[in-house]
Amino acid sequence: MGSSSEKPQLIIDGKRIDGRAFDELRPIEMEVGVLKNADGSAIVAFGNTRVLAAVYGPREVMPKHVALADRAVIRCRYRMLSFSAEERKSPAPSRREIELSKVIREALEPAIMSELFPRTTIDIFIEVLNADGGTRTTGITAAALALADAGVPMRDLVAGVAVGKVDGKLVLDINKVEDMYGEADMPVAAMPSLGRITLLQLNGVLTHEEFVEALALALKGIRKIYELQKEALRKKYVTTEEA
Amino acid sequence: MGSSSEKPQLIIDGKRIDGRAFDELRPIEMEVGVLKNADGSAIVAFGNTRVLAAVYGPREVMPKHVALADRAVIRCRYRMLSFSAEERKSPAPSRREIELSKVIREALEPAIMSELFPRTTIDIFIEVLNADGGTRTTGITAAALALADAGVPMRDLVAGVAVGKVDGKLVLDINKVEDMYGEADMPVAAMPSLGRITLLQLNGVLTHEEFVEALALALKGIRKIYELQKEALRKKYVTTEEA
Amino acid sequence: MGSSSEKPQLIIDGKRIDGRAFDELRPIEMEVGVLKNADGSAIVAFGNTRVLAAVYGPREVMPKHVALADRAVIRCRYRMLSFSAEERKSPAPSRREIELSKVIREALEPAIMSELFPRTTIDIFIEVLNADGGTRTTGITAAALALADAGVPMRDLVAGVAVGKVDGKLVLDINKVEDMYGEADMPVAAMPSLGRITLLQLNGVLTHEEFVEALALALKGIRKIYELQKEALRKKYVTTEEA
Amino acid sequence: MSITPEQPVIPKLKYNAILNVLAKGQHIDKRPLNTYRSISIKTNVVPNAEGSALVSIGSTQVLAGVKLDVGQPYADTPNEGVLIVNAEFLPAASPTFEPGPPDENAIELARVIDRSLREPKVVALDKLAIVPGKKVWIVWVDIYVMDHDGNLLDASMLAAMAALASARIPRVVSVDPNTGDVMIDRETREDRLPINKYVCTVTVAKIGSYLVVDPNLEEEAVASARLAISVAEDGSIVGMQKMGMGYFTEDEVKKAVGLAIGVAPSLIAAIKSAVQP
Amino acid sequence: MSITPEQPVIPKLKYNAILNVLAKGQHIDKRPLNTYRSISIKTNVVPNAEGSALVSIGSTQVLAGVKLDVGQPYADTPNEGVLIVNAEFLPAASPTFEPGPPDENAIELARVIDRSLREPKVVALDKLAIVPGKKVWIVWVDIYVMDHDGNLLDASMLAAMAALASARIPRVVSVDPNTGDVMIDRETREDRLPINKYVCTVTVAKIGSYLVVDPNLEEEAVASARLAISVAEDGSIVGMQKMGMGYFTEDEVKKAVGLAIGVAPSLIAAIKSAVQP
Amino acid sequence: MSITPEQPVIPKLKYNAILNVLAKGQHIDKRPLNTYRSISIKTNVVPNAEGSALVSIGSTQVLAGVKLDVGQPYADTPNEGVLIVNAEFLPAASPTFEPGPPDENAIELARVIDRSLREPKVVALDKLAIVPGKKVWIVWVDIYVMDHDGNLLDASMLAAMAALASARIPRVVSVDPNTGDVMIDRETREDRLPINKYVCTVTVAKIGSYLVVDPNLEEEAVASARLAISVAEDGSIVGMQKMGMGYFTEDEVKKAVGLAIGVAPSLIAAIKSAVQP
Repeated sequence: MGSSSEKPQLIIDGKRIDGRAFDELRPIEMEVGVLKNADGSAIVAFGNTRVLAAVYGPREVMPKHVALADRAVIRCRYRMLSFSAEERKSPAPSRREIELSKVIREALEPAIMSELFPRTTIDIFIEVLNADGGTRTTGITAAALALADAGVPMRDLVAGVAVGKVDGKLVLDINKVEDMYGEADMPVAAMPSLGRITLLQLNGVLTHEEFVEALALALKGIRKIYELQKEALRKKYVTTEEA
Repeated sequence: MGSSSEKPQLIIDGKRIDGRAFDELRPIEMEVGVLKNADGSAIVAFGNTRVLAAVYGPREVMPKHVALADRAVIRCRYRMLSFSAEERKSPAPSRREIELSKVIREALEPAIMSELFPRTTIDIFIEVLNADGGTRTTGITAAALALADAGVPMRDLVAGVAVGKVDGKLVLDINKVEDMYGEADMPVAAMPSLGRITLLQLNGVLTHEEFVEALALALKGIRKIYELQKEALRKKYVTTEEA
Repeated sequence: MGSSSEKPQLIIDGKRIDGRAFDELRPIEMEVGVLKNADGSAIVAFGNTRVLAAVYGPREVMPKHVALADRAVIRCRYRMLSFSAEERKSPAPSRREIELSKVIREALEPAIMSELFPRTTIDIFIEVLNADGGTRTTGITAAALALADAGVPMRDLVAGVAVGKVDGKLVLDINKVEDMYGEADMPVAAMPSLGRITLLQLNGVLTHEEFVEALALALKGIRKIYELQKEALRKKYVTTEEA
Repeated sequence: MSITPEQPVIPKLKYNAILNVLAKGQHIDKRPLNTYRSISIKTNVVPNAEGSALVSIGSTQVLAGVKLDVGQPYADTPNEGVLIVNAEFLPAASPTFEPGPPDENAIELARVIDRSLREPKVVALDKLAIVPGKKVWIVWVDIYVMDHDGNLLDASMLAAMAALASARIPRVVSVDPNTGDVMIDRETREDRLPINKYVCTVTVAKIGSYLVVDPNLEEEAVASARLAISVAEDGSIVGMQKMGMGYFTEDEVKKAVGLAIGVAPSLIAAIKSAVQP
Repeated sequence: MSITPEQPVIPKLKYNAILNVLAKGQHIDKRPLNTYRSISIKTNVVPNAEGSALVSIGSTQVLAGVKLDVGQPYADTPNEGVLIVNAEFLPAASPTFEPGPPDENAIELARVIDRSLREPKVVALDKLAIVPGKKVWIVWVDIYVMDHDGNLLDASMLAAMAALASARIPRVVSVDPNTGDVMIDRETREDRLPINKYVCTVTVAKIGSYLVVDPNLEEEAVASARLAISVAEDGSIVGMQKMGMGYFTEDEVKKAVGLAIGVAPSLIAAIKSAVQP
Repeated sequence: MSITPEQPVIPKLKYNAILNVLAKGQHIDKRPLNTYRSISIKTNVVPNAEGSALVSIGSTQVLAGVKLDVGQPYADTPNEGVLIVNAEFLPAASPTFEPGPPDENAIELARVIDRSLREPKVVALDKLAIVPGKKVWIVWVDIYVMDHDGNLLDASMLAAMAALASARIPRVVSVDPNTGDVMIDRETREDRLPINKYVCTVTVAKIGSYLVVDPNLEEEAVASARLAISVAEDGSIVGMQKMGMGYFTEDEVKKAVGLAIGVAPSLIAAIKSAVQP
């Protein structure tokens, strides 16, 4: 959404810059159980955005004073690897990463039955391997798989996707170029079978009507991603090419 | 005390740059109990210098190993808000702020009956809202009010003021311009009714005789400020305009 | 080993730049017990490289969770004072200092009978006062003396020295210029009477044969240094000028 | 690492009592669910700041200040000023706030405000170049929470908006044509900082199944989630942030947005009247 | 401060069992003492990096990436590019790794790799000047340990070497002759990063009195010390680092170096085949 | 946050014993109340520093070094060199000192010394411009406390003053008239750093109602407060700092100042004789 003198045309002949229809997801890849040590892990790719999620826990909390008497604490860290974006990212945690760690944790909290594991911690590490838009929602989608892989009891999976407004049109699953030159970016995550929205952010400008439409489009995408998640948990690996 | 090619004339016709006599305080405002959450609070202004002090405690210490068996610990932080000075101040604590936090704590310690509250902490936060010279002594004056407002038992109030030497003259309660272009800045704080000096710093050059005179001038100013403090505690709000 | 357009000739007429033979140590000074407060201390100089080591312990560990049930923990910090090198060194710990603190600790661990003091700490502080090459091995040599001075039971002393390759020749105890313009720097430390190598690093390029020869040269130098260490512990002060 | 915060324990009895009040269409302090506590906005309270505002919503107090510095533009917007928003929760403001650098809550608050100012182009950054491509105004917005009685975001946004709208730009004394060095005179402030439009945030809390605007501290403690909606004076939605460990249904989101659009004009009017020249 | 790490407690029985296996000339996973677990090297796995490699040795997984930036040379090497190596042990990689800045182990690993690349001039930095004396390529090598099953150093070195050897340099669009400003086009990558020679490290662990290459995590836990030997493709020794709380005798050091020189060619061959154009 | 430090517990019996000694006009080590322990000042002890001094007062030991760098002047003093003073309490110096960045005590000590050097213009900074307005000498004074037996400030000030007065300036090899780039030769040191006047600090401790100079560690433990008075060689007072949790009466302050002015000349003489050319 930055202003730039060289904004490319993002919609040509009713198609998006990468040839997709407005409501079309990028090719999706999901692989569950990719690490030996982590209790659960998954890699999810939406197009060129590729994110690793790893889960440890429920396990003992250190330092102990962080523990809660009535539930597990969830600890969550979202990170961009230094070479994952076009410009090298300094390894010090950015304000953006700190904010996203929080909203991602809050997107996952409603799904985890943390009341079953008082005085423990469930640690979620999200590492962006390659960033091409939608890293937070891809990360949430991967983290839900990693949690399931770790055997953490959940009310539902959580799946996420970003809707954007580009050249005046609402489009599903925006990539980096659409994010950068578009008018709005709205990441949404939800527990699909329960109809519960657990992450909702808007960065950009929408009318009231556009917002309602954008939210519906996001939820439609989330339901598709949810089906892939369930399949990936059965098969340990799935891509939309196959599907 | 910085050298500069454009030092203004600081004494004109026996008056100071803002029209005051040598031993005249700036207009003073004191308001006690300005915050809902803090156990005690006060805002004190000396001219354009305006400082907020807030006190919590005596309360439980975290981490516990900081606690003392025979007395409350006093924790004190002096801070300049980033927009309080002419140049924006970075929010990272400066070496100056670290030193001032210490000397202000040591200026207040002798007045607080901390032996009555072993294993607890009394936390003092001093926030400079606008800086025009004398922020540490204004802060001490405000902190003493906030401590009293919090009901912390004290041997006496503490009041402070800075004496300066400008254009060769000793003057009371220097402002920023007098500090910057003057020859000396000597902040003093005391427990007025007990005659105990609890803060004494000198930044600049004085002869032995000037020092003795400057100290007496400071103590004279402190006694006036002390009267205003007592009135403010009775009335919750006082200004020297009214007085 | 940095490349530079102005590399000086390091070997002239079979002598090194400071007149030494290839297998000759610099003048060595050792003084034991130089500080009042530390449990043990020593200053060791190899030529212009001068290092202070101080030891506290075995003593109580803070924070307690760092303690080990079956042995003392060794804590070790290697530091360059800011004026010890040609360019002023920032006081923040550099990555080099962090690495050297680790390899020095690991060079001393095998010598210390830490199993005798479970749940305690032995703290070793190494401060480089002036750096002219070989600071880590000089530091190890000083630390061993400080440990002995503190009465810490040891299997053997540890002594160290660096071998270098300069102008194609292997030379003992390289100084800064030889390090900077030479082809290799290989610091070695050992427990001499037990024949145990506890530090071994190579920074540079050697053939297999050169490496074997360099290692033998280092061990030869270490045995000489060891004799000086033992004498210094008897006399509290020794130099090779005297010897 | 973001970590589940410790929650105050609310006795069931008290929780039910609160729900009973809400069921009557009232906040626990008796105002209707869709109205704010009393709002006060005082501008120009910090002489050394180019703009400043002290805002209270009920007992919540926030001080925001604007400082203007001369600096370099970002490479991709060479002819625009730079806007930087920071927030700090002063330890004076609550017994639970610790001194130290901003935590994730303060960072999130600053970033939500930053986006809500940036996306709808609230500040006319394109009018803040001094030497195009080289020297521009850097607009620092620093927000300090002084007293915490709930709804810090909306109070902070009011303070930031009022501080910006009341800020005046220091006089540019000279520009060196060769070096691009700029001399300014901070003592003389001239034009207002150019503002394109006014924006506010409306935070809607979900307590049980009730949606309420401007929750106070006690209400926040029992809310399962909050949704902040940033609204511009033209009624467009210019930012959104779900906060808290709970969730919203699609219907709840739509209702919350409706509430926000309904109440926003009164907040924007309050800012405007506080910054009248 | 470097501090004695907490060691896993290994029951005597188990320790003896391991020694019995080693006595038969085998690792506990049955391979001969002087051979590696199976090695996999995949290059160009991160599109946004100029070079990248995902390496596994058994279950140990390391991802390395190379980013190229335009920057200033060091004062003492004005006509050479700059090489910077960092390593991080991701908390995902082991239950014992904590999030946060690199600890002494990660810093040591990065510095051993840095020296092993720098001393034998693996990267032809002298070919990486853009405007001599003013603008050169900065070569960032970032190493992330993703899964820890022992021998992180050798896996990291393979990943760094393969990422460098497969990296391509972005196109230089223009150089301003006056300012020395350089514009690059990251989307178009052209020549390979120039590599003078290939290097690997071989880590030899001492367990009891046995010397073994490529220890896995279980073996590392019982090793008293490790010696990492960096070997170039011409057989020269280009770095060395003793690690761990134990010691080596002079004879053991010589044997370890012999082992390293023996096995290094197979590692270097593995890198070369992975980065074939 | 500054926090009340933990105080050593002094048994009443011991405290009274100390007061009894003081009542006889003696420190607990038998010297008169207004005299220092034996002072040693050795200069040029660190070859790599442009100036250095190792000072002991009794068992207290402090090492100070001066490094000179070429850098930019401050904007408001374009034709003057820059003076920067840092202090660190080495963990070697006391069982109570922790490794890490300087704490409030070290920062206070450095700042008191900084002001005592800066206000009376001890270093002739106006003679330290190389290219006026562009390049000046940066004078780094780094102070390390090596052994703590009380009165760190006075020992540190002696060390700083002696290191400055014995420092020599590296040769300026060349100045590029266009860029202002300066090349220096650190191996060749030429003129002394220009010193306008000598300054020392005298720390007076209050124990019971006694005022004593140069308290040792045991005396500091029972002192209720300390007053450091900076005195120049012309007898003027050039700095002051009250330290500690107690107080002084107006009379006590005056007496302490008298003590300081009385003893300062002997300290300044000690510095001067140590730095004779």
